[in-house]
Amino acid sequence: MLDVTKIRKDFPILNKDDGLIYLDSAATSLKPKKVIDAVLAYYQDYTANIHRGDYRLSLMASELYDKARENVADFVNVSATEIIFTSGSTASLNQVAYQFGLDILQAGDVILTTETEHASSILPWYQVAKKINAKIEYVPLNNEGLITIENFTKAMHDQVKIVVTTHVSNVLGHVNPIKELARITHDHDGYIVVDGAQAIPHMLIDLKDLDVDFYAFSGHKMLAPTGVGVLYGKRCWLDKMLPLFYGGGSNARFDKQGNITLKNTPEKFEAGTPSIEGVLGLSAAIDYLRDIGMDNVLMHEEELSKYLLTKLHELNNVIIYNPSVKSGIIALNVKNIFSQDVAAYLDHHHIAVRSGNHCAKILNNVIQVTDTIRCSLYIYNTKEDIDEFIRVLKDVTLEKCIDLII
Amino acid sequence: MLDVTKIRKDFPILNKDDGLIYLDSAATSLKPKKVIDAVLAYYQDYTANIHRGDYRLSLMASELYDKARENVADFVNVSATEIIFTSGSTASLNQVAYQFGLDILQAGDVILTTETEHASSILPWYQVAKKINAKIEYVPLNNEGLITIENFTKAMHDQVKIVVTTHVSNVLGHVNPIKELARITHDHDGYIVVDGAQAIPHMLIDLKDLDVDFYAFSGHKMLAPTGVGVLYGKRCWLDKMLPLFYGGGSNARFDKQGNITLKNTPEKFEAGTPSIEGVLGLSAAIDYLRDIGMDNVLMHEEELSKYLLTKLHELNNVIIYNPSVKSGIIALNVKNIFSQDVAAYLDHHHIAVRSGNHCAKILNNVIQVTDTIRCSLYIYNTKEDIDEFIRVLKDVTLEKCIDLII
Amino acid sequence: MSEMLKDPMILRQLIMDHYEFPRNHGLVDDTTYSQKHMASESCIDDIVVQVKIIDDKIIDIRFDGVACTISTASTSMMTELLIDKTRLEAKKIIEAYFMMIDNQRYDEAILNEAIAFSNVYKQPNRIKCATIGWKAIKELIEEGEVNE
Amino acid sequence: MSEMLKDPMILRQLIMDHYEFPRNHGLVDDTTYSQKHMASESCIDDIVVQVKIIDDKIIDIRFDGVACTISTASTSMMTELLIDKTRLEAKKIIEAYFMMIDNQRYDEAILNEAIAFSNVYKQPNRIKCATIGWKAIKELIEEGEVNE
Ligand SMILES: Cc1ncc(COP(=O)(O)O)c(C=O)c1O
Ligand SMILES: Cc1ncc(COP(=O)(O)O)c(C=O)c1O
Repeated sequence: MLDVTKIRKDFPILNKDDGLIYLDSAATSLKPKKVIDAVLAYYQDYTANIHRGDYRLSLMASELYDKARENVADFVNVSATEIIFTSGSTASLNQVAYQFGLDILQAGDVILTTETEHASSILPWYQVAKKINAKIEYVPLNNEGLITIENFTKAMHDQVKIVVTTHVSNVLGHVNPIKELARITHDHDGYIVVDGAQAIPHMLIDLKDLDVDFYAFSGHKMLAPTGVGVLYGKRCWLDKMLPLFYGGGSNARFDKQGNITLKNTPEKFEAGTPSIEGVLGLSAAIDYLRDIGMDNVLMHEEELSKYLLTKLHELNNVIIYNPSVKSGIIALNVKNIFSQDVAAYLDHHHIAVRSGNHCAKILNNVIQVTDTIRCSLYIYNTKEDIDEFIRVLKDVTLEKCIDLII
Repeated sequence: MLDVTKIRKDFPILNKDDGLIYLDSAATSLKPKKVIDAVLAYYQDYTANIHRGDYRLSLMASELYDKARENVADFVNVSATEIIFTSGSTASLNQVAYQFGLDILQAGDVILTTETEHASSILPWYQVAKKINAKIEYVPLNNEGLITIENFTKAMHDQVKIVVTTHVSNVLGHVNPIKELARITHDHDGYIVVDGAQAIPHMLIDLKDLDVDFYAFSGHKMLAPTGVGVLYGKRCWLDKMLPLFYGGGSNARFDKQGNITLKNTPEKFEAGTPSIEGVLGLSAAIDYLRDIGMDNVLMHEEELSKYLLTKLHELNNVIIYNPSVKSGIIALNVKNIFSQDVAAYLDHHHIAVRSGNHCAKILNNVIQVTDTIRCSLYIYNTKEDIDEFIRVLKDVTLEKCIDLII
Repeated sequence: MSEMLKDPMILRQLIMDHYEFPRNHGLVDDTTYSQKHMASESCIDDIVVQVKIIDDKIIDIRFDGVACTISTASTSMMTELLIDKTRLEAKKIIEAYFMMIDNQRYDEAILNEAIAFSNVYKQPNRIKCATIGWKAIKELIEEGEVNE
Repeated sequence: MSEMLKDPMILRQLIMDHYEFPRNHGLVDDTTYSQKHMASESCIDDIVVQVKIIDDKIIDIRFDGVACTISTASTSMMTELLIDKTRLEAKKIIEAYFMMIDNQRYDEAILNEAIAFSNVYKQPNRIKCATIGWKAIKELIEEGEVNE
């Protein structure tokens, strides 16, 4: 079990007396002291650029950076040479599309994806498809927006070269059966690229077991700083891939004639000064999550989610779009009030949720609504947070929303 | 005048009793409390993703982010719509090469550059040249590695479409006459892309006055966090350019058929969650530098640089590669001792310098040496720092270097 | 009227009415209209405003899109206020509206019902909503001038 | 000899000698050699090591490149130590060398002069220098085994 009271003490932003109820962790998570301290230590104790050993500070920073890579690799059960640090999921996913996808796809090939994808997952592939004249196809979702193995199997065929899918949808919170999808994809000699931005923070992910080809995630949704993310790729593909960026640190040498000797994977992908404190913060976040135990994280969220759904069902002014969800992402609307008006009303009561289409702009084809309120939970949320959320939701009317501004 | 004693108090890392003498600011700068506090404030007071106004924290973060853009724009005297936040100079420079260069260059066109370029400035253009069959030409440098207007004018011709040059060389510290280079380039209907990574931290840059087409710099070399940088581009070019990354936040809408409506410049270039605290830290760094006054920064460094050169000239075991330099970057070697051995010896005396080829790997054609010691100065350095550096340099012998390890 | 508009109950009803029955709603397929698509940064409001101006006079305004109560009502009121005005008159009204939103002194008289939004400045997160339609018409009028 | 190798003066001279007159220096253009390019992450040391192995025996080692005193001397000593050894013997010596660098117990006797680097662990920033040539030969030997 997870000790929420203790956890909340670790988050400075939750220990002010403004009564913040933060239900928007799917957008970005709050940061615990351990992560903040890791960033501070870089500024106060060993500010230096990395991959240099000329003096103690630089050696210290470099060693911590390399250890962070091992820590991340260990967390997702792969080898450190398969972990590339990027500036975030968006950068990771774009890199795969252009540096791998463009390379292996041919005109007429099919990219199979879903309608729940986040813009950062699908838009790069639209570009690739356009350039190379590949086709985009969609796995039909069931009426709750889920990919079923049955539907996936039906959608799969021999022209499918790449499967692009989210692990957990940022709108509907469903967890896709990635291991099975990977197996089916590989059976058809395809590659599978997974957007793990909403999965990694919430459950233990074993990438070796999932056997995916590429996997992307962001630090800032898992307690770490913004500006840092990860691209995992199977070593064999990374070794073949060329980097998107060229510059300092990623080459062993170059000459006037334009000959470049790149370093090995993963260094060859990390041109320029990376987000050093971001990487160190990410490593600290992983330590923090590991201390809590990812099983406990998952259990806590599933329990809260169940509690929230039960309470929501008792309200008759609320529509829930993903009533069967198990994760901490719940999509809803208050009947006859536009989502943004409700969000503003909740904010007035110190409750932070997000309204809108959540960057998954083709999902309205599936759930038949353009905008929702998204409530997303994490380790620091409590049943009291939910009770207050429910109390305010129950009370909200269009009149009250308008009264806030007149 | 600049009050170094007061300034040093602002840098926590300089206020420990380990006697650190940091002479490697060209690699990355130390961070003042003001910047650290800006990062902390994001973690403790308004952790939220940006470009959302659903609740107070997100509105606050978004407003500060937008103000940071205006602050940066103001600092370099351009419009906020011309400032794109990136993950660093390397990302900025690669983006220009692929999204602008690849678009406007044709087979046979010439990219004119120099042999003092940093890998991050020149390597992307090697890729572009290869793809498009363009030619790379080099402006002949004088024997100190300087671009003279005379040489540049001679090297310029009508096939030159793009000029790629550093503003201040990271190895030799020379300040190139960018305004004149831009004028000559434009007279030939060319575009000029400037790597300002080593210029912006040290002098007031007026991009409107310089009239360059693109200009790149990094936060971490100017007192700000790592993982954040800037790409300036003239509005007219940015409006034509397509982004390198696609994803959340940069599009207004998209549909299943792959139609994407991008937002306007600069949002269209900033897909995904950016380095929010990095941008806020960069803005704080600019405030800090503005408070000191960039004229004072420049004067202080020029004074120190002159002092250092005078002292170095008195040593007879030292070779200086850029004796006429005015900026705070000095390249040298101790006779008959490999640069890295000297750097390690200096480190033993708590002096941090960098040895190597400093990612400018074709420069050895010019200065006839593969590796140097680089000493680089900034606002927090003092004459005492230099005195100690000189004292240790004077004493160093190969025997003493070896003795450190036996 | 001005007195009535001090009554919160009346203001609320005005806004509700414009939200539920937006005036000049629905776009026309007519190239004599110029049009502007506004997608606010929050990616949620997404509206299109159309205007037809002849000889310096605003003949018609139309709008449509996905939007919250505040954006819908404020845009609806805007259309009613500006149709049949000259460019100059419209610009004065627009200026007054933005002064009001910015909590500065403004000419109440020319804003009519739109003063329902005079307290929006107290809710910074709704300012974008209350101005999206007004920004669209402002830009359309200004662009129109440049093109002539 | 072992006693002499405790004298810092002697150690220093040994290192200087190997730096100024590196043994087995300069590459050969001979495809019976396998070769490895090592560019350490600090981008400063950049050396190439070549090895010729016949019937499990190291016939020759050569090296060249841009490198500091520590890398040059340690690689030079390595070549002297390993030439004429069998693969197995070489691997034992390499293992002992890395144990020493790691400040663990190791077999002094088989390292001979290379124990000049026994204190490198105290200067973490030189460990890469003291191991770059040794890493190269280690990988060359291991790769050779895999290929057979
Ligand atoms: C002249 C120059 N250009 C570009 C860069 C690359 O900057 P960054 O590593 O921050 O991307 C550097 C930094 O090393 C530099 O000195
Ligand atoms: C499912 C999903 N994928 C990708 C992203 C993009 O992540 P980032 O903005 O950190 O690049 C997000 C975050 O919004 C997301 O929820």
